[in-house]
Amino acid sequence: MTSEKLSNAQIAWRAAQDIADGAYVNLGIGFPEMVAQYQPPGRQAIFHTENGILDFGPAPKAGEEDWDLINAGKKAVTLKPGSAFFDHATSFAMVRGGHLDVAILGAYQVAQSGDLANWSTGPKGVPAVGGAMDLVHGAKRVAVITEHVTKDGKPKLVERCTLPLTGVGCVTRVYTSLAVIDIDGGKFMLREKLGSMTLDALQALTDAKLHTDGTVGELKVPALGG
Amino acid sequence: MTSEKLSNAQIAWRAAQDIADGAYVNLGIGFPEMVAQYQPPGRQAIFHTENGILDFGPAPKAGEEDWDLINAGKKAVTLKPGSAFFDHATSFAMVRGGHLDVAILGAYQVAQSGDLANWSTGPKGVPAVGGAMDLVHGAKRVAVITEHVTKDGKPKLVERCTLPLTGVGCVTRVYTSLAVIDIDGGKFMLREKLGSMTLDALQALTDAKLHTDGTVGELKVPALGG
Amino acid sequence: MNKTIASLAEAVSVIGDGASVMIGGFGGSGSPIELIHALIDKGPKGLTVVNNNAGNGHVGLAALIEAGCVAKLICSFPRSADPVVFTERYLAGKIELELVPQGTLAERIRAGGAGIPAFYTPTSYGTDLAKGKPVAEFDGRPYVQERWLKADFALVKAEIGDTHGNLTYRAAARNFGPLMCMASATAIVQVSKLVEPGGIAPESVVTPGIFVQKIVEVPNPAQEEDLNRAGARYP
Amino acid sequence: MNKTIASLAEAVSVIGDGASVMIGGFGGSGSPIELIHALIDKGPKGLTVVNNNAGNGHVGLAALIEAGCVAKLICSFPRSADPVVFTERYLAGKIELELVPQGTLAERIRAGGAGIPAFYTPTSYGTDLAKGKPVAEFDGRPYVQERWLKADFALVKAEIGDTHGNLTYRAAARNFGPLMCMASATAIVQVSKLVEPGGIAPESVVTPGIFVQKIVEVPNPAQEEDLNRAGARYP
Repeated sequence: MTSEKLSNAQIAWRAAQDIADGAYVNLGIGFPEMVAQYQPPGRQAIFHTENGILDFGPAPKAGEEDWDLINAGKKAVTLKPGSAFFDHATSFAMVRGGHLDVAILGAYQVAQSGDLANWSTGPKGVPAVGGAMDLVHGAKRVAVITEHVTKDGKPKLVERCTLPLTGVGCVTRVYTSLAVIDIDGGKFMLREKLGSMTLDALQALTDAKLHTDGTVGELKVPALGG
Repeated sequence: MTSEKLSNAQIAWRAAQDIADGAYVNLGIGFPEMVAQYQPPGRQAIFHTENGILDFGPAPKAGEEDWDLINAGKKAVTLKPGSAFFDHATSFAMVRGGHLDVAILGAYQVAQSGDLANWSTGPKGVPAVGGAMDLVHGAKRVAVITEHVTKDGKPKLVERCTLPLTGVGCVTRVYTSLAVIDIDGGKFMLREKLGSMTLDALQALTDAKLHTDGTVGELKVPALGG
Repeated sequence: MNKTIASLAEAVSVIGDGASVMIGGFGGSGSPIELIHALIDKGPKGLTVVNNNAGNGHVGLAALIEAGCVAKLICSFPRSADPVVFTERYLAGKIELELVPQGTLAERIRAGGAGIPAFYTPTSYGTDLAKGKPVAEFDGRPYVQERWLKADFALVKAEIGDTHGNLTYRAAARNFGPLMCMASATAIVQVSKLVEPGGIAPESVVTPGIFVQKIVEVPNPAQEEDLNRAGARYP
Repeated sequence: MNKTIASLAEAVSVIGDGASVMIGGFGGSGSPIELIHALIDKGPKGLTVVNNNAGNGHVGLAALIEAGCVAKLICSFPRSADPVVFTERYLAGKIELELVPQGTLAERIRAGGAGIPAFYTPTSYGTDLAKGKPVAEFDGRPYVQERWLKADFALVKAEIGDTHGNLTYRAAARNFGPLMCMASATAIVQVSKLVEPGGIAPESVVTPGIFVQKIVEVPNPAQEEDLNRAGARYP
């Protein structure tokens, strides 16, 4: 029963449904970038990349890259009409100053308090933080997309993060491969789960207690590759 | 003997002689603006106005004003080749960040400590500060041009300012109608005086003690109107 | 997305009694005369206004004060060629004044837009304007702590704007506009020319659209200095 | 006034052992490859370098580190497609790293240029990167105090420059350039095209010349990404 889960594309699709038309959005590098592909018809978000572009579009064809036109993940992008360039101080004024409507990030762990750990798996290797610690502050809504459990089956939604924190009390919604969960008043509030999954089964894969306010929707997504 | 003194134009001329070629200069509104007229031949300073222009030139002809092209005194100016516009935060980053070579300001009082009072004559009326308190910090050299005494003959170079301060320990050179005086280690160091004036006569018009390091030059300026 | 508002009246209709309003401009340069006059027509009371100055003559900001809309002014230089409107009210105790050094005013507004709640500046240290503010020493030099400044609304005049809110400014009229758009919850901008997205090159954008909420086209806007030289009054 | 320097070698000749050097660019975008390579030729030791990253492959900043010039790196993201040069030295304890959140890095540099010795930010509160830093509460929310960052030199790549040092940048290559020019005592800039004063419209200037001390023309500059895809090494 628990072998059924959403693909990354499906998690990204679900997250994309909550982005309003005209929203200013920052997508973390890697998996979260996929959210841009699934904007509902008729809605157009404006994507911000912290290296200094507003309203960029998808990657150009191979061979047509302009390496001064890249996103935070250093991948080549294109421009949409109405785009703008700006320096890093202005870019992070947008982030820190509360001008982004949504930031969608990946996670190693999310705690029921909204604490996020997504930048370091511990003292080994070379530490690197980038803009993660800035992004978790300032965006009006900070959401996480993630597998519900780690590759070796450990919960990622926890009572308390054991990995180094990216930010304190910053996440308000988590889209996982099994459920959609809000963080409210220091609790995980289950909003949607896969229809094939019982609450008990989901709870067994979650370190902290899942609360409901009575109604839990079915997490329904289209068939998608990726 | 003390009736001989420099005109405002001559004080401005003297101050202008100390401005190096290529220096970035802010001239306070009013009397200090006159300094721009007396740049020595072969030298070209770049003038900054805190409302957001670098490298502006003299006033246009009457009737040719562009009221979006004004200086801090709200007078119409012109542009030189190589000018730039910028917002107020950037403009005062130039000021506060130490990027100006010289700021030349007027004064009600200058103390031997370098304290300056030039924004308020007391609690009466409507207070107005503008950029004065910013300009006294950050410019590599803050100079004052002023009459040596007030209209009713009181010293403007004082032991301690009695008027509300603009800044503490900020002025390093004063060009007056009678002398050129450096402020160094909490002392007025007399550098130049009118040849027709004795040190005693000058001291009598100065509240704080005038020091010399032995050599006092003659304050020589050309005949000028104004 | 289209942030265009059809009329000045509609653009300012959201500004109610007691609101805080940043108004762009340095003297007349960059002053959004048409937006201010539309606000006078609406007639909110008890506004807190942030502007570098306090108005000149009987148009624009001076007229807004004269109309009795402004309870408090935060500015650096409340003097002008004809400051009678503000001066009379101030001396009569009918309007509150918070005097802020010009560079500190600009930096406080930028900080409000950039999510920086407080910063240290050498400006005003040891003066009356630093009274009551925390002081700290860094590298042996004393500095004054200043707080961010935010507002409910900004009224800003720009030159060209696109429907996404990207802006350019004319000459030195840029002054406070980019900062006030950043620091206000709702930035309302009048532009001399409205264009489609793409009508401003991305390198030429001065204020990115993310900082702008409403945009209204006002071709051939009035210049405060011209109005005052002609002895104009509003209304 | 003419800030033009005839050669890259002369432009970087002022950078000596132990200097602090800000280097513009985000990854390869905006990286002043030619200035960095000229600096490698000069070969100063014990530099403190400020850059968003830690170099990629064996050119540019990575080559500067490989040449043994860098004692300490202040950056936000020392990872790249090919980070071997930095990684090996870091894990061997041969180079010091100060890790700074990206937005805090940008704001610290701007603060250095703007005369703001310290500011408060929500970023990094409650994390390992805030350890040892003062914390203060404003309006009920906790913030971390961060200090300005300045440097002796900046190496920056711009697009068009005039002989007064006014600059424009190409696309997103703008990133750290304008800030680093502000925060360094001597900003050394390579431009793809050098023009006379007036060659850049005053509205289009991104970095005003007051922030630039030396400018050198490098037509058709190399792009780090292209060099790395071709497997280049320097020297």
